Amino acid sequence: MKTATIKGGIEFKVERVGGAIETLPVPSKVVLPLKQHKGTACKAVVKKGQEVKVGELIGDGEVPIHATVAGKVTEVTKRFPDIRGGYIPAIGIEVQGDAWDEDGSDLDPTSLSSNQALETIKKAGLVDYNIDAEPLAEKINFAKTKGVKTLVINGVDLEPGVGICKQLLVEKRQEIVGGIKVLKNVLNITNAYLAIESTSAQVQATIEGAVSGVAELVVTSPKYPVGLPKFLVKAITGKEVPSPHGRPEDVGVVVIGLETAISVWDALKTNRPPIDKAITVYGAVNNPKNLRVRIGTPLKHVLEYCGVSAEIGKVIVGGPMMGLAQYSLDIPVTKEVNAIFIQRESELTEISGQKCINCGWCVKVCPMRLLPHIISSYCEVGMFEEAESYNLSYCVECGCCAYVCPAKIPLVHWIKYGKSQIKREER
Amino acid sequence: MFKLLVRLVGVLTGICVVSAFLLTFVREGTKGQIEYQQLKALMAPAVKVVLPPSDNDPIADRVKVTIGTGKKARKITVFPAKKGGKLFALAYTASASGHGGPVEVMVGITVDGKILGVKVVKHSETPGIGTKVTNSKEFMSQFVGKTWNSKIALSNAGGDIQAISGATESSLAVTNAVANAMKIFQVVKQKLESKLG
Amino acid sequence: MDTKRLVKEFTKGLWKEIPPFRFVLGLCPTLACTTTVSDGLGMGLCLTFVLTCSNVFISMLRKIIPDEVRLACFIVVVATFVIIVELVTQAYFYPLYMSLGIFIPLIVVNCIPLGRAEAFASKNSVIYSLADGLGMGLGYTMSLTSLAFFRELLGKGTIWGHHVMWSGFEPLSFLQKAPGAFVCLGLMLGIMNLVGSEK
Amino acid sequence: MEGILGATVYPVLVMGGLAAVFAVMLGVASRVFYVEVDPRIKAVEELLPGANCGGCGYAGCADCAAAIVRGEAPVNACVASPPEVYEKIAKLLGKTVEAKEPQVAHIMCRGTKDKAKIRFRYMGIEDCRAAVLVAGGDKECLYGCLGLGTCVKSCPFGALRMGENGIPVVDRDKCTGCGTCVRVCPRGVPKLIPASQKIVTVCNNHDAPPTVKKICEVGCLGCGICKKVCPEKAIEIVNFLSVVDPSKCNLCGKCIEKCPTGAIQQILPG
Amino acid sequence: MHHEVWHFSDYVMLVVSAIFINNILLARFLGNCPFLGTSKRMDTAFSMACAVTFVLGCTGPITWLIEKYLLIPYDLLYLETLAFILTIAVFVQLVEMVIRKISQPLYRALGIYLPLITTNCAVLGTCFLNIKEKFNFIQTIVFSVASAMGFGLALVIMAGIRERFNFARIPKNFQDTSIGLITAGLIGLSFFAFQGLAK
Repeated sequence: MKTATIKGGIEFKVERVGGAIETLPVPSKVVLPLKQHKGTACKAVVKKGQEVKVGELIGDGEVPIHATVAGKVTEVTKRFPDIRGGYIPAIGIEVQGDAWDEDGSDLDPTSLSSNQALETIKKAGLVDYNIDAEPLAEKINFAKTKGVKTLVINGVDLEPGVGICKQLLVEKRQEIVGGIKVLKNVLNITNAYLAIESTSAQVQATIEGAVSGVAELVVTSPKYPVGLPKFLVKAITGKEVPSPHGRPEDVGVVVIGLETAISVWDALKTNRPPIDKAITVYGAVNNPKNLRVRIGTPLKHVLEYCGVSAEIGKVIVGGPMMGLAQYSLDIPVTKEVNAIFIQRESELTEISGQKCINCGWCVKVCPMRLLPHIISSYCEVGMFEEAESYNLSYCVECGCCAYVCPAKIPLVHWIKYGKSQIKREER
Repeated sequence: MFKLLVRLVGVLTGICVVSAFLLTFVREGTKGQIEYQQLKALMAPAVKVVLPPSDNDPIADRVKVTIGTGKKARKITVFPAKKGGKLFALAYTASASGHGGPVEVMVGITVDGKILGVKVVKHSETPGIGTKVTNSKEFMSQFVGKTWNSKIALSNAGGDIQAISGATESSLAVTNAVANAMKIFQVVKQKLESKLG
Repeated sequence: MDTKRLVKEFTKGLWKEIPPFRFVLGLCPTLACTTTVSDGLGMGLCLTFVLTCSNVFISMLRKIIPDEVRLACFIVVVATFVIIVELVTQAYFYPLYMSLGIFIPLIVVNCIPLGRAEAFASKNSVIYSLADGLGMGLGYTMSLTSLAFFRELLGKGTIWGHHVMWSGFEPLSFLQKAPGAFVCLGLMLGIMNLVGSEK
Repeated sequence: MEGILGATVYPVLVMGGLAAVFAVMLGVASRVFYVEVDPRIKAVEELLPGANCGGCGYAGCADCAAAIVRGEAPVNACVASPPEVYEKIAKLLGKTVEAKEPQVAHIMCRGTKDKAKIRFRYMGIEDCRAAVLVAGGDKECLYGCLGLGTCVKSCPFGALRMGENGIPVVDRDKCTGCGTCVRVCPRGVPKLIPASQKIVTVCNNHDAPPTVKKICEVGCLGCGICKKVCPEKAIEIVNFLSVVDPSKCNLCGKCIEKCPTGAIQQILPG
Repeated sequence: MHHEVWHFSDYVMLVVSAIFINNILLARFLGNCPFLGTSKRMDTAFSMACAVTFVLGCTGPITWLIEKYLLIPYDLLYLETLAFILTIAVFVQLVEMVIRKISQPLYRALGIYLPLITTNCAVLGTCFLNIKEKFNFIQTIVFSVASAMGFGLALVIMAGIRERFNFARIPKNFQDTSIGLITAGLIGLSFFAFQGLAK
């Protein structure tokens, strides 16, 4: 067993949401955006009024989209609110049934060849749930061309409070082990790590026993943002992922999410695309929960189930640190969603407009070891070249600096602004 | 190329030559006055101490005399004090090496060769130790009344000048400087009188 | 000869382009020679003399000086007048010479005579150059004297060596030191900008 | 060689010698180390005061002149020169305003807070360019003015001010048509139009008509009615947005009459 | 400097004194115009510091030689100013020509600051100080370079602070030069602390 940690970062005193993963009842209507991954949108292959079955292909493209319920297509729109704020094409389905028509096959995924497995992964529309929802098949192919030697399964819940990985490690140990075996097979490598956040010694021992012979267990300190691939790679292998645009694959490591490994196992075993997603719903809700949600379920439905009592300030998809605030509760849970965090109205912070007081707290917590206050100050006065000379583009936007800032300066916003302006100037 | 060079050299040299020529005249015109100002700033306080009041301005009436011959020749500025147009005392400086460097003293002497007063004008003795001597009025008053032919030495060298304890080296330097001044008194006086006519 | 222009060239140095406030030039003496009003006035007048004379001579010589040695020639002319000032002050204003010290010879590298030589005298006729030099010089003198006024009044409690502040006034001796000079000039500059911007 | 004239011999010889040596060195060096320079740099340098004050932020007047000629520094970079010098430099470099139809900026959006729908309350930095980073801006319309005044702040001539309803207003007298506002706006809402153009479609939205209907009361639907009614065929529909060609427009005003949302506006009398 | 024989520690003390205690900019008021002009950006300041160090490192000894072998033997001390500034001006112009020819990058980095140095009183001032302090040849070299380094240090410190001015809300009238001067004053004040280093 290895241990790993990062410099900087924040140790949150927030308990991770525990409890078994409940299955959320299927809503009366689901919306399936035709883009639930990093890349270009799919093309709808169904028409309004058409009947679809569970698992039927409804959007074709680099990552195909499948119906997650049985029912009637009520709309095929080009302009549906996206999690990222723009508009994307989406398909609305009125739910008539939620079960598979026939039983899935019961294959032995470990017996599949690398190419067969990849083919299935691609067809099932799997994405890496880790971050950014990268298309998994593409990611594996890329890793192979880079000659990756090490696989890291990221079982660390990135955002404070999110309890999905922690719970999956208890509930889905078999699938995890199977998934790791398959991924190792597909990638044709022998070296694998399973990174988890430190928990009770007993739990750690159980997991270590389960994965022994398949992957080495790495226990990380409970610090945010150790779950970001860049920091995991550094903490486990000691290799520095080149900034600003480097990827773990550049140093021979591929990082894949824990839930992704499970979904790979399930997809190969049953030869079915995934139709649900495990998420944590927490913050200002009556019952913070780990939920298994049918993909396409509107946020409104999820929130109603968990009981939102106080007036909602912000609904944030992802988590409080790096998540995206949503303006519409019609937006559905997609493959990109790991958690929903609800902030109370009273918890919202207004920008103070105060100047930096040079307290240095942001410097202390920055995991990239940057000088956030200087970078953001330069961005504020429009001196982007100077900001870049302090490595503006290295920032991973983890939000630690803005979280600790006593002057309530929106450091990450300034930094994002600076990055966008530099891109604009380059054009 | 050659033409340009001639023009460059011509103009720059011309301006420089004219400038140097002009400045020499200004310099010659102000030379005496500048020297007077410098000496006044430097020597007037000492002259005031070592010479009694006189009718004339000893600084303005200063006379330069040459001591020694050949390589050893050096110029000494002498400040004469007159009463009713008649020379009655003179002052000049002499030096001897001390602890930190040369010590220069101004000595005021009557025409008969009797010391009227002594004052240190330049020294680099250790502050707090050597300066006990250079600032001491009692020490200096020991010289008053000595004549050009009396023995001027510290008590441990057979003289009657009491050194200031803890600062023997500086005491010695001042004493030597005064002795040096008295050694050349006769020559200085003669040359001065011949120059004053 | 245009009298109106002559007046304009003369008066611009007194307010509109007053050095060192308007262009931040000739700062070293401005800071170093303003501990007392007499120093400031003395320095200003020395500079005025050098500036006027060098302006006149450079204007006269402007057609015969080749470009390659332009700077060298200008600087020789300026240096000549600086040395004259140096010798004269030494002979007749010895205390002033002693308190201005190294800054009298340093007039030669003051940006004002050289700058005016380049910018004005080398392009204009003698009479305008004279007016320009005189105006700029007097403007500079005014600046120095006013700065020295505040530094002496507040830093020493005296004006022209006479005590003018009430007894018990504790002088801000900080103003007599180098940092005080910087701060004082900075504040005056800011206040000048304030006055200037209102117009 | 006696007396005062004698005293001048050494100074004259020494200084004259020094000067002669230096002059030869400079003369030779100026030929041996001759470097071709842009004659315009020299010419601009002549115009500058030559005080080498460094006030412009460049190292001396020669450097400043070079920067002006290269176009890195504005014509008025020198802080120590009067405006006449700027004009002379501009003339020298041919940077005078050419004799072409002057342009002015116009804000192509009328979607004030009461007319255009808002998706959420924006709580970030007061700058449009930063605001578009947060879910693409707070308006439903992805083409309209965000109203945080980035163009107002960046206008070098103070020709823009923020109107009461959160849409900037151009002061046409002050606007020089420099295009700074066009460049800084993340959505390209300000556009340069000929100063004489009187009828303009004041909208920037390229969405299809049903979408526009939903999100803005005053946006151009791209319905094409204006195109149909225009007797001079001066109106084109480009990607669901009507564009008026001022060279064909005869100011009949039919398009303004018929426009269902009032997006086409007469901005100048006559 | 009354020691006849100089030990290594004396040279160290000379360097420390020139850089910190009697900093040429902040304590002696020399070289203020380029100080304020070139301290707006760090890279400009650094280049200027390098250029000054190079020029002073050369002209210090050259002027010392001129003093010793031309001016003193012929009793021409009153022409010191003229001879020194002529030497500096010509030297700077020569170096500029040479650098421009042999290396464009070096010229862009250093050469363009050379014209500013002629009018930099820090250079001429240090040459005068070498003579005034009766330094020998080695001491002259050490003192010249150390003084220039002191100049560079102050310049770089100032540039570092001025880069941060961009973040500060400075009243409009005090922006740029005005606040620059006040800052220079405060830096100078902090340099006072080094006076404890000397006996």
